[in-house]
Amino acid sequence: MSDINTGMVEKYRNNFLKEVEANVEEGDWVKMCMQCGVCSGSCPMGPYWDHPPQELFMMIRAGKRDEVLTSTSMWMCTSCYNCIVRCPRELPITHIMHGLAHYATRLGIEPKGQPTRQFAQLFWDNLAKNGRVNELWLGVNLYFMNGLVEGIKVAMGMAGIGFGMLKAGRLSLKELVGGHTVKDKKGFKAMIKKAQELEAARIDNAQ
Amino acid sequence: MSDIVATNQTILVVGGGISGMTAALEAAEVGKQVIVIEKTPSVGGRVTRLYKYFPKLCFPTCGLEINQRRMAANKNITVLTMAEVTDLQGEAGNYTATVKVSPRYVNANCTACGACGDVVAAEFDDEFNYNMSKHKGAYLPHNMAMPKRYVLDPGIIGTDDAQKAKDACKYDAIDLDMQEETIQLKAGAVIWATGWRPYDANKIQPYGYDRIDNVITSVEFERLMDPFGPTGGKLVRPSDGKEAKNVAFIQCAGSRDINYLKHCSRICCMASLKQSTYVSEKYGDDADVSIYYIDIRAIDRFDNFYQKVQQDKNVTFIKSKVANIVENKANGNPVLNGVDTEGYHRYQNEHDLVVLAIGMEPSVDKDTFPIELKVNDEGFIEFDEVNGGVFAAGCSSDALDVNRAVQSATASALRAIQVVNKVAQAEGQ
Amino acid sequence: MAKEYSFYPGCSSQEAASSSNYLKSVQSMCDVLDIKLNVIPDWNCCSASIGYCGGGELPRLALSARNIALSEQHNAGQDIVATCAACWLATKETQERLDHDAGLMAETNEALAEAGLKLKNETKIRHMVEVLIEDIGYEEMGKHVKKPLDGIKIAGYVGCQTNRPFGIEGESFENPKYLDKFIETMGAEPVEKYDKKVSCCGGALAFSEPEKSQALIKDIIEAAYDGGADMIVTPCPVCQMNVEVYQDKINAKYGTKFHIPVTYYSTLMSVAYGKNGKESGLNGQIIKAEKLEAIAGK
Amino acid sequence: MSGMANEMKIGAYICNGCGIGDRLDSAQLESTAKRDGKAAICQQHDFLCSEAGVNMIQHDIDNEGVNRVVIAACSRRAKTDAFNFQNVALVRTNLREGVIWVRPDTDDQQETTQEMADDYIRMGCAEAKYAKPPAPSGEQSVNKNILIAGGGVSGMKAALEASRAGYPCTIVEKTGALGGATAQLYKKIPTKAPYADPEDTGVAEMIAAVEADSNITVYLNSTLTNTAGAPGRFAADITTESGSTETKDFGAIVQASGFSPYDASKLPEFAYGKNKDVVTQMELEALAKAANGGPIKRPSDGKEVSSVLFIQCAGQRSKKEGHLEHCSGYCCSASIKQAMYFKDQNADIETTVLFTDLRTPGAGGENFYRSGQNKGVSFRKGIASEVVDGANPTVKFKDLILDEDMSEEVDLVVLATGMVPNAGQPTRAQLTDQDNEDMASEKAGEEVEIRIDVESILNLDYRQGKDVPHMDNGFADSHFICFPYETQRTGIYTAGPVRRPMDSQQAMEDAVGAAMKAIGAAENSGLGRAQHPRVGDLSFPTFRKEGCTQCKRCTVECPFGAINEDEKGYPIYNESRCRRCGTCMGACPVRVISFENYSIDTVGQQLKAVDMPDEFSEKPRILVLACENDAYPALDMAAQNKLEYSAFTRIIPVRCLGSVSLSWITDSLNSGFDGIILMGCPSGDDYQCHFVKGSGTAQERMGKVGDTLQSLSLEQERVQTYEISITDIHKVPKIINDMVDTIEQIGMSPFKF
Repeated sequence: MSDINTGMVEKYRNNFLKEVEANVEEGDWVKMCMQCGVCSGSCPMGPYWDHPPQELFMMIRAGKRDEVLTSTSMWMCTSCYNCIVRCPRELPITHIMHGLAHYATRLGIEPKGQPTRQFAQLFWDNLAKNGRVNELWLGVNLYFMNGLVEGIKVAMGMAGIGFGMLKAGRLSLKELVGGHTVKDKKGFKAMIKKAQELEAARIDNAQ
Repeated sequence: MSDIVATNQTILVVGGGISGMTAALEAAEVGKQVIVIEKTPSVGGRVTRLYKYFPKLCFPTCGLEINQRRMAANKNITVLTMAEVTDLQGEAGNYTATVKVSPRYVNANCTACGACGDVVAAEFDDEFNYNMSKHKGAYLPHNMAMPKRYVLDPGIIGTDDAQKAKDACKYDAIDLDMQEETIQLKAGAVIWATGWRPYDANKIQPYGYDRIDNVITSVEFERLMDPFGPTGGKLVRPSDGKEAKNVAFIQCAGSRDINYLKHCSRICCMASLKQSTYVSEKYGDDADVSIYYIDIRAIDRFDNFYQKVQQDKNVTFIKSKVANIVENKANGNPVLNGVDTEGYHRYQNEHDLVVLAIGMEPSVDKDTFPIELKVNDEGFIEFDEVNGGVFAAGCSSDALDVNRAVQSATASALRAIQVVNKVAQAEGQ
Repeated sequence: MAKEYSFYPGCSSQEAASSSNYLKSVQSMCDVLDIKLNVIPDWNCCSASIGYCGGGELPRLALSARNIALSEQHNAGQDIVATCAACWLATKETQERLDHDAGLMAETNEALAEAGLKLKNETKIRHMVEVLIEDIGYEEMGKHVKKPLDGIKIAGYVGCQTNRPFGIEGESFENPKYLDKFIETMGAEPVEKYDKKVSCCGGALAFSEPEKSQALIKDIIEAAYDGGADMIVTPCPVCQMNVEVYQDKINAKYGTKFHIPVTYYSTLMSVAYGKNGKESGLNGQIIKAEKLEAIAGK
Repeated sequence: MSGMANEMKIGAYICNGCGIGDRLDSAQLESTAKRDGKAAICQQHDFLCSEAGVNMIQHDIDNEGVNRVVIAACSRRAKTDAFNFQNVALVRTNLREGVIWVRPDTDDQQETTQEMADDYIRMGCAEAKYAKPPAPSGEQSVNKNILIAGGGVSGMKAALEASRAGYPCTIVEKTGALGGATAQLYKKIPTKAPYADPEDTGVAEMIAAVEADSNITVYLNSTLTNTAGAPGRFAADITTESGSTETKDFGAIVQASGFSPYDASKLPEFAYGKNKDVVTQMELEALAKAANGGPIKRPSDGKEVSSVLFIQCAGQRSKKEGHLEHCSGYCCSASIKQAMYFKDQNADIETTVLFTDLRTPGAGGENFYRSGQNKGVSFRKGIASEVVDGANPTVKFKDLILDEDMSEEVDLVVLATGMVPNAGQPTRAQLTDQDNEDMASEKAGEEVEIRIDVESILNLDYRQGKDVPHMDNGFADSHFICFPYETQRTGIYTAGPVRRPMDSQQAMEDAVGAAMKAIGAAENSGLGRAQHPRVGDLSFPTFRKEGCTQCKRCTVECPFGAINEDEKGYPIYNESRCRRCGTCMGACPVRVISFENYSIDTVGQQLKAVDMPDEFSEKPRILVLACENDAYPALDMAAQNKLEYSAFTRIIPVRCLGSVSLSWITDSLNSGFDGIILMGCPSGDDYQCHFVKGSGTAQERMGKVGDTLQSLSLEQERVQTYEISITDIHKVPKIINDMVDTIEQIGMSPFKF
């Protein structure tokens, strides 16, 4: 357990709901759930969730902190927004799922090998580097995220698609070096840094 | 119409459903002059379209018979059908209502002998049956219609049918020249009893009411049970007339949902519990009913009825707001997707027929009342001083079951009487 | 006079990126409809809906805020228009969130100040299809058709993010009809009751959870074939890519024989407006849209 | 006029409209009316319900001394506004719905159809001959004073509203203060938009308003020790704690006796009584009142409560011995409100509501639920199994969502126990078997005092019991959905939680309606008019004393407890308590009870007037006695839809099947009827009889018909009783036709003379 995680446990003791309300994106909506389950039933990845959203909300209220934060469930979110538009209480469920995932990551207790977690981090790192996404590097990093051997296997499997894209002019090897970028990279990075600092300060940083 | 006597001591009842009838009767039976304004061609309102009442499973027309007899016997009550209040001015003890009366094309001579109906041909959507069937161009709204007088559909005016109907009538009861009339009525107090309407099921898009034939509403389901209804009392589904034995009821269809109606409509749980017995009534042990719910709101002694239905092994309760419905194109069955939240069980259930326990919304849109009233977000009239001598009765005041609506209407009658008694006192009568 | 908009193309529409063909066809379409797109100078990625892991809330808001601020600075008075569903959604969500949360708005501006920018947050954020429906109109769109797409049956696959949570004004989340109307307006035939019209293709999870996503994609394609479709059309780059590029993989796994082209609405319009295959981005198809090519080639 | 009314003069008027004239030989009908019916005047008209037709009749009433009017036209349910004559006995002979609409228009059917019509003319005239125009007895006059039993918010509201309409009210309150249960609350559930926060109870203002109203008299520390009389002339003994009694007269009564909280000591599993920190909702109100906006302290050690758990449905919605079967309706909202007592004072206090179905209906309810969630009240769907005693109580429960057994240790547990109505004593008929056994063993055959632990509320001087009969779960309610205030005691209306579980706001609204009903009863009974369902009926029962055997059947069987007995055991009818159903008439073995226009003769002479073909004519006769409220309308509607039934049928509507005298059955069998069908309303728990038990009583009585049939050596199938609802439109013709088939099989009655 990371220090920040221990700090949070310390700070909120038995009240995980309060911790979520204070630290998770849109977390103060959790209490408004009335357990109808329409979100759980609406999710395209539903069958793969150990705990669907409405159950996660109940678990939060029941103080099941570890089970929630280490869950792979919210990483299954495809951001299809079915749950949001159908929720009779207008809970921003998609955002709460993202928020829980992010919070778990912040605490360092997220499920490490979860592929979407890895991809999501890659995506952020990729865009944060130049301000724009470099699709080629994103793909390369993705395929090799589980190590070289695994990566080659995956890459071979995806080669057909890659060639297709190349042929159709929708992927360029030029992106390997340089590639698209914002011009004001310095300003961009400073902005991101500032935003991260502000958020860290606001979200109760126990460190 | 000019012969209607209305004064500052008259009580105007807007709406002739069970609430309006009750309020009118209670006031008239203690000697008050009452005028009832009813939009449709007959009084009785929504309850006339119900097969049974919960929790007794008795028949609404039974009480209607009594109330209609009371009304017919009471000379203090004047009923204007096909009439609507378009404007209301004034204050407690002194109101003037503008009432638009649409032509019925049939006058009081009508004996309901039915000769006109026999000779006309064209048919029109029958709103009484939620447009699931047709009525003829000359028709009696339903078996117990009061006034027991035929109506000509405006659609036949100017056609041969109209003339045929007129020629068939031996009693000079058909007047094709009848025109819309606007009249003004004085009143000391007004009882607003315009009731409710089912929420527009088309708006609940995930349930595909507009796309899937075998998804219907609870009010439509009631009509299927009526031997004189669109299916002749057969419990069959719309797409292919197949017997509907495996029936799903979806609670909170429109209710308790900020996207649609944010209030709980109160009646729907009980209505579905009641309707589950219809399936058993028709198919006995072949009945297979599923009720998808958030909370079963069988409040107070209605819970006894809930407990009784729970004992029925052919009825299953699933705590779940159904996520969406798709159609199995091979057999027309609606397929329900969702999660039973009691322990997380994902389901994909196919049924013969799906009944949406449709929510209740006030008949009058929030911003269209003819006079300023305290209306809450949900569109119901709250009891408030600013309403002056206008008193809400029944479902215009909240989502209520029949029993509570009648209770509310009885209360409204007293409030109206207080106003007109004060007028009488001031006028020294 | 041309209608001018502040254009946010997004990462996937960049040169040689996965939906560069989308941009191509949009340009051709706009050319015909006299729409002028002024690119937001130095725009950045919106972080889509997958940046949350590393990004957190405020940094992600700052990304879209920067784009809006740049637009307000350089393309003042013009509505921002995005062609990518994710770009539109992220930007619109940011706008709404900041509108409702003064604290976040202040923090966002604090971050933006580091890049020398300030957000007023008064610009309308729109998707290209909104511009077409609301500013151009179906009638006008139809007037420019030179080569009606006769004899092509098309499944209008709306997908998620152009549809939810905001969607297009006047359309339902479960059964939006605008894409079908586009198809009709261009002279083609839409698939009626296309069941998977608004189903999810897996979005970004197509990368991380390929098998699970491909199962979703399979259903989308299958329903299109069931409806008799010759091709699929979509307003979203992620949808387009996911539905088009994995067909071989799906065939290998499920024994299906999928080979159905997936294009953008703008591709249809460009072709119907008489532009050639290249101008319409048809060369960007991995699965060739032969029927469109035939019309474009005429 | 009044002098002439005694000389009976029948005017029969035959309508030829609506096809009657085309289908029937009206000249023959006219001669039947004159010859067999002894009609002094008989006229035909082509459109009898027209102004001209009505004027023709009125002319005869005004100028020819006609005081018995027979309208031979459509059903008695049609054109009632046209055929509405004052000071005459009116008889409707149904030639349209009763004859031509149920018979095919074919030549071969003409003869039997005409016979049907002729018989109905005879029957109508026979009825007219024995019917008198009803007039009130003058037994009471209008008394506008309303007695209100109970000074809680329901009682006060009833008084304030009735007073505002000009009706003086008297509140009799058992305790030393007004306000009842609501006065014990810290705050109440919100009653206005946005329904977000608890509201002040408003009790103090209400009491002030009552005290300021010169039209309202309040008796505190007082009870009703005897309530005699009837609507319009109730005489109530109001006795104070000190024992002084005052008798006052009232027109009608509102009973607002409220509820008692369920006895939580019946819930040992929740450690109530064992652990001081397990309290009921009512007890929490006291704690909240004591805290008065400050921190709520728990009973055991005065510690400020930092966590509280509410157990919903404690001892409710359960068939377990000692539990309440019903849901009390208000407890979900009450727990939300009480959780807010904590949250509004300190948002950090943990508040959990453990429920199975959260019940907050209507616009206000759902808003309040959301507001509770918004304030951080935690709601969990689960079932509590046990509260473990300890320094802090621990609640063991199954979380139904997480499907897991759990436990929570909290500072305070609140049990949402329900409402037990203060409905007074059950009636004699409602005593348990054990009670009855005890009484029977005491002194067989003699009247014994009903001894029950429960105190009576009204102490009615009624033969059948001291209080309003109880319905489901002991509430003194109506059984009718359309008529929620109709108790089984005329002129007495219950309001508030004694009637149905409800919160204070609903109770007050309920009280306004009850006050309206009481005013109606006071006004109408004063004029001799009946209450629901035969509203306005002026007829009332009288009996021939010389024939009465003091058998008391009428007093026992009256569904409304209307009839008392004098010291010699003769019935006292109490006109204004009577609903005019005629159950007493049906009960009377010696046929001495009658109404002016409804009697043994008005029906008995009709069935005797039927022209009985001989045994060999192949023309059987089927008598149908049909309840006028449901079966008769069903028959009418069958006719309206042109559903045919046998021409051998002769139908007589009755006020209630309970009014059917066995003598009618015997007489009709003796006069040669081949089959008899009785059509009444469904009885049993969900009875539909508007007179509560008329149809049920009738069925019991008909059990004895078997003996009669046996003694006459007739087949049992000849008399059949059916429960008919108004919707049985297709069923009624079938029942009739089936009877004709049965007769065909078993043969004609031998009793034709």
